[in-house]
Amino acid sequence: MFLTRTEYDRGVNTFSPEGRLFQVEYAIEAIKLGSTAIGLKTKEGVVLAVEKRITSPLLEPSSVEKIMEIDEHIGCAMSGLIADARTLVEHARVETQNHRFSYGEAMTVESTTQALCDLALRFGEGDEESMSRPFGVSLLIAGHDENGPSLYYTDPSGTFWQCNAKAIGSGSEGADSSLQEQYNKELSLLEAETIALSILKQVMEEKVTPNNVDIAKVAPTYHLYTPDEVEAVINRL
Amino acid sequence: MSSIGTGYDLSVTTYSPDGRLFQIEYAAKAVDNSGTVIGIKCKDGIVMGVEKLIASKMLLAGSNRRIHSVHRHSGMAVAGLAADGRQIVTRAKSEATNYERIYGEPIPVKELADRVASYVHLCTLYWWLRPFGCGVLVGGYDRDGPQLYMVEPSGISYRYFGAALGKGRQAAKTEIEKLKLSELTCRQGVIEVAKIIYGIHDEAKDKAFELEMSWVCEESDRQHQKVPDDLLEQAKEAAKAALEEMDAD
Amino acid sequence: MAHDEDVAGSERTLYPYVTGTSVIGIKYKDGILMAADTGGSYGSTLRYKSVERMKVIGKHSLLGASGEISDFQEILRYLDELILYDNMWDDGNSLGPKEIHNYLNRVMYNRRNKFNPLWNSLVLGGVKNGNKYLGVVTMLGAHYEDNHVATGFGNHLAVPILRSEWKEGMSFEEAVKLLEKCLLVLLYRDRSSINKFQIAKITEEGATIYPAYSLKTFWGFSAFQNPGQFAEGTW
Amino acid sequence: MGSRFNPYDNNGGTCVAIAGVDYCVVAADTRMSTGYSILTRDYSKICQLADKSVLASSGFQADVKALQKNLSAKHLIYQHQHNKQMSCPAMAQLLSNTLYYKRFFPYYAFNVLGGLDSEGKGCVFTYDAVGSYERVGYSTQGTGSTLIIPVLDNQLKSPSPLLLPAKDAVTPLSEGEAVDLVKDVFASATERDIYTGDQVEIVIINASGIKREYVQLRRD
Amino acid sequence: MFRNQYDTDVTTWSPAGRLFQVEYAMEAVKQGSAAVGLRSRTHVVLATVNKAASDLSSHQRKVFKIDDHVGVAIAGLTADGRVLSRYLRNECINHSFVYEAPLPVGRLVVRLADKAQVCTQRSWKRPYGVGLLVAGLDELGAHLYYNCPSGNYFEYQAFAIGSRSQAAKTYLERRFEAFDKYSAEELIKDALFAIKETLQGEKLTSSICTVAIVGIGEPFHIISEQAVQEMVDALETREEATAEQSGGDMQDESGNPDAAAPMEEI
Amino acid sequence: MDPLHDMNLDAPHSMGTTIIGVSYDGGVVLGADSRTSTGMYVANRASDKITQLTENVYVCRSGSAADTQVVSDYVRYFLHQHTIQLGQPSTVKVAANLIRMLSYQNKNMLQAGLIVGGWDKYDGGQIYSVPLGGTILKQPFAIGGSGSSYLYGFMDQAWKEGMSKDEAEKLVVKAASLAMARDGASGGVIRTVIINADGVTRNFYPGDTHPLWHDELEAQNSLLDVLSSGGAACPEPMST
Repeated sequence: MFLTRTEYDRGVNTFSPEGRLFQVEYAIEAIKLGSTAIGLKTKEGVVLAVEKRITSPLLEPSSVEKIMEIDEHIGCAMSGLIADARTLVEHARVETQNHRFSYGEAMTVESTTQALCDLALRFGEGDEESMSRPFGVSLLIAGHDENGPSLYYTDPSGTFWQCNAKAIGSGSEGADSSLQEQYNKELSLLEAETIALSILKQVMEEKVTPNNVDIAKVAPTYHLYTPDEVEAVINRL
Repeated sequence: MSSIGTGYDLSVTTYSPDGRLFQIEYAAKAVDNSGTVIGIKCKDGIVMGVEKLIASKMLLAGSNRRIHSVHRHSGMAVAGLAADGRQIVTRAKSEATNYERIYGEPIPVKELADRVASYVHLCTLYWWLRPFGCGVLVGGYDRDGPQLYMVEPSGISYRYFGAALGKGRQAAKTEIEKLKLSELTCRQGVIEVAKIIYGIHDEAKDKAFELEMSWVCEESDRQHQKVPDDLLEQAKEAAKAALEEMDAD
Repeated sequence: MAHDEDVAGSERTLYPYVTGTSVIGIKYKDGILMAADTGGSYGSTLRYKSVERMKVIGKHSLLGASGEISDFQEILRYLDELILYDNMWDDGNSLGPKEIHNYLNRVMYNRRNKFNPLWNSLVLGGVKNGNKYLGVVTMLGAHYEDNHVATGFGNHLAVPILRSEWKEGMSFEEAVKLLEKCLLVLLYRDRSSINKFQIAKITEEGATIYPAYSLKTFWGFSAFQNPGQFAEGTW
Repeated sequence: MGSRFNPYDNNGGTCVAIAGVDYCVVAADTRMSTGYSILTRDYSKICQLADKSVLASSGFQADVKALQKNLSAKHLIYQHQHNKQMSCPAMAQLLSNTLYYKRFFPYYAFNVLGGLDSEGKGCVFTYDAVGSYERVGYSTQGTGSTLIIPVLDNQLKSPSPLLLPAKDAVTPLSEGEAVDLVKDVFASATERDIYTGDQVEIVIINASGIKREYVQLRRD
Repeated sequence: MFRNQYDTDVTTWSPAGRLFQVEYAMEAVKQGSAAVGLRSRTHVVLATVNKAASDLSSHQRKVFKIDDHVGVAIAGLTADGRVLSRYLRNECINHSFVYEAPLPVGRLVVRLADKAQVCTQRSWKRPYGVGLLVAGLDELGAHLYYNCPSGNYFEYQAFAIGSRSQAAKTYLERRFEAFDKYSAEELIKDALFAIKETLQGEKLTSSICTVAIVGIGEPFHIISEQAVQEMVDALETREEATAEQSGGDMQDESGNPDAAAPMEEI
Repeated sequence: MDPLHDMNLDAPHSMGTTIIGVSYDGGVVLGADSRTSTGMYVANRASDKITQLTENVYVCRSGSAADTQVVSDYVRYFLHQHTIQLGQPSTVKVAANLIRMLSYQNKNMLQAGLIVGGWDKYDGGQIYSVPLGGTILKQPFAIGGSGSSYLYGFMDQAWKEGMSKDEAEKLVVKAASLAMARDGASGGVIRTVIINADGVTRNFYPGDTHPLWHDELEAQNSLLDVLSSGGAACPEPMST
């Protein structure tokens, strides 16, 4: 089977005999190497938590941004090729602002996610401005709109799912099963923070500190936790 | 086909050492595997018929045409990949309307066939395209009378008294040669073409088929049209009767 | 100032050369009737006398035009192509009068947006699936439907007659008489009108454009023969 | 001969909209004229753009129609993209942008947009031809507007926009009273404005949906 | 298993006159979860299977409204399906902008097919990896088309695509001759039965299927989950009554239908 | 400058013109005067306003000399290409349509009123009129140019269905001379071109051979001849 793969896995445009596009599937693989990110949706709002992987003590921890604001009501956590994510987030920021300009209202979370995915799949279709490889990044998009809080998950193929709770990145398998066990729809925001961080703690190799994790919430506006606020959550563990 | 696998047959822009363009020959294979398409020039017009193979019994009759009008006075029958054929038809339509827009009179059939042929030929000149996997018959009636052309994947186009493409082309050609085309009216021609198509269809081996026919003749006021339903039915009946007669022999 | 130049450049002075005058259209029992003369004026010269200003469009529509004849011919070329493509589908669908009217609205409006208008007022009549349709498009792209319409001079001279005499469900004979009444008034009072008319009809069965003919005119008023008799000092 | 090409015409007509606590009334006459001719007596100037927004426009008919079609198409795309109907305030912003986009070759269209906002309250937005707009309690546009606006001002007494805190712009009338007022102002405008008449089309939007009614006006 | 050297490029013909890349793209359709379509003279019903990736997440949309008179159901690469849906929507909007009339379904489908064909003839493109069932209404009544990656399109009385669609096809083939006169309700019922065939014993619930309908006097819309559940329930009580009828002639064409596609297909 | 005698020599060459096309049984006759003016000045008194487009199609030009020449040049070039492409002579209809296309598409830039005439094996002799603005109309006969204003009535009266070739040519020459007698912008010689199944014949009628019309006189070498001939009564000196 491996042999057949090598035949068809070079170009984004080449189908395998089974009708698969391996380049896209490989991009999905890239996520499994990324740092772990977790998102939980509660009635009060959505919580995002990520591991930052501070590779050197010389690194300024706050400069590693793995949770970013898209609009005041939408934030997103990422895993995979972070540079790719920045392109996507930039695109989403433009889209949400355009929407505000055109309609004088906030863009819904689903539409924002859809807009992101439309950019994500603009590869290999062969049109003028298309890119020659898929984005190697997954996103957890947390937001709050007229339909209440919501959490979306996107992958490099440009597909997205609405989730109650989801983990991405290298620790996602373990984290996902922990989420399955611990999640219920009645969670408070506070409980969700605790669960997110405790699961992150399980899958991280090093000890959790305010420096190597980031937490953000959208409830109903985006807020990235200060080190003190993170500390407070750590202390609750 | 001794050169298969030598690497000289992977691109239209590569000649093999003996000077052949295998990609064009391969594309022609797609035409050869298709349902049979027949066109004849009768004394008062052109008749075209297609053996349209049916993949599923849930398909609706009359869908997925293989014969298309390309202008008021001419039409096109496609053998091979139907999707490729539609692309050629689209081009032919725009060539025909372009011509009329500029010159103020309908495009002569010869000119139409020439333009279609050079479009087909164009796709054999670039590595980033592939030759069309279809051959087409162009039938039309202009001020110089009825004319029938056949355009092959290579971009060659000749005028014919009778032409056939697809699986049953050899048998069909033999049958056409037996006809006295210069004495045949289109009304009779329709029946003859139906007989030939029914005759060469191998019921044991092939899928079911639908007979699709068009004509452009005095009777259709020199307009390219589907053969009227009653005549088509009549032709089918005659063809089936002829088959039974043969079986009885 | 660049801006000034732009304005000067875009506001080209355009005017029509060979023109046709009014077209009148009315609904009647079985469909639509349309009438126009066959004159083509060149300034004030009545240069052409056999210009057909009404044409059949596809299976269900009839188009009449006043204004610049070359632009009308251009519109006919567009429509010819449109209908040809529609027919080549040969799938049982066909463009009806409403669709054609809307298409023409777009064409006229787009051209005025480019400051390059098609100098015509068009009357589009038709019948499809039992629905009668009668509409007008002006050279700026304004458009509307009504039971009776007229373009150009007809707007002033024919419409008042139509308003008072048109009624729902007129027979063919009544409708033709009404149209002829309008045509005669136009002939008397529109100087670019000529006494050579065509009437066209469209019903569910199809369109007919009748051959051109002339109408008898009336000059028998005694005041005409002797204008000064009862009006001292008249010219 | 040699006349300069003028891409505009004014086809006349009057539009009125009144917002109440839980309804909005939008009305316009159905006459379409050019110069001293009436082209047709039955042309609707009112276009329903979304389930809770209705646009009435007078001015140059071709521009009005183009504008309405443009907005309808944009609304369709909005629905495809966002899976919901556009709200009236969102439509108001879109209309403003659409008009301003043609700032240098404007749509010759005078619009009032009426509907319900996300809280179900009536809203009226009134525009100039190049997109300047304002949310108000009532408005009128078109050839008869100068005749109508003093009556509305007198009857409805809009709170000053300078008041702090801002007062709600909705009118105190009940739905029925608002409809009657609309009928009255159109009957009056028809007396004095040659471009207004024939028939008035009244659209009423409230929580239960959209209703339409017609009242005959003078035809001279 | 090396196939050959002729199958990595859309612009290369094999010696037998085949286009392997196009054929592989057709395989992508089979990897997606099933979609079925049924047509009567007045109505078309689309139904799809959609399974959520996990308990905590939603499923992908497989049915898209194109215009009031057209909708599609897709199987294969969702991303391609979305691109094509957007194309179809644009075509409809443009047409109605010019003519203020709906675009006839058959003509819409041909434009789609022509767009798909272009991708099979340019070296820098790839065929679309998605199959679309297009349901629509025009002057001539209701239509059901299947558009496939090769640029072919077919008009059907009833059809099924996607993984394990063969079972549904077999079911439909037994019954399609009667569909022409069916009412909307009867069509939906048979659509649900056909969907059930593809589930291989798994229980049919409204949460794993989407049903949509378009017909005379009925603009295209997706039927609410609740309404579908009611129909499913009604179906089951009736089915219990006539339990034994399901035949054993369901053979599956795809070798290993359970092999999860690593890339997200629906 | 004295406005009465402003010759306006800088004005573009224009052909205040008389052009005529008449179809008869079996072919067409085209005719034209030969005057080209620059303002009030006659820039060319023997120009040829009947231009060949193909073997079998000619065009009569009126309006701006430059514009009509460019239009004919383009059309001649297009038709040449078209003839080669088709392998047979182009029809009159095609030629007329190309003329129309250029006139119509550039109507704002061109001053060109043209009459296309010719013969082809499908439709025989045909006359197409393409006036300013780019309308195209097939007509049994057509007139154009400034001189045509003087001809409407005459042609309406004199043209008959089914004329012979000679009758048709006579009509053309007569009409042209009538117009030249009244239109200051037309003058010089009359040229005709006859096109039919047998080919093309060009005829030339010098300025001194035209028929005389109302208030015109027989040409003389000199007053001296008039006197010496004694034919006309020599007036007596006026006695004041």
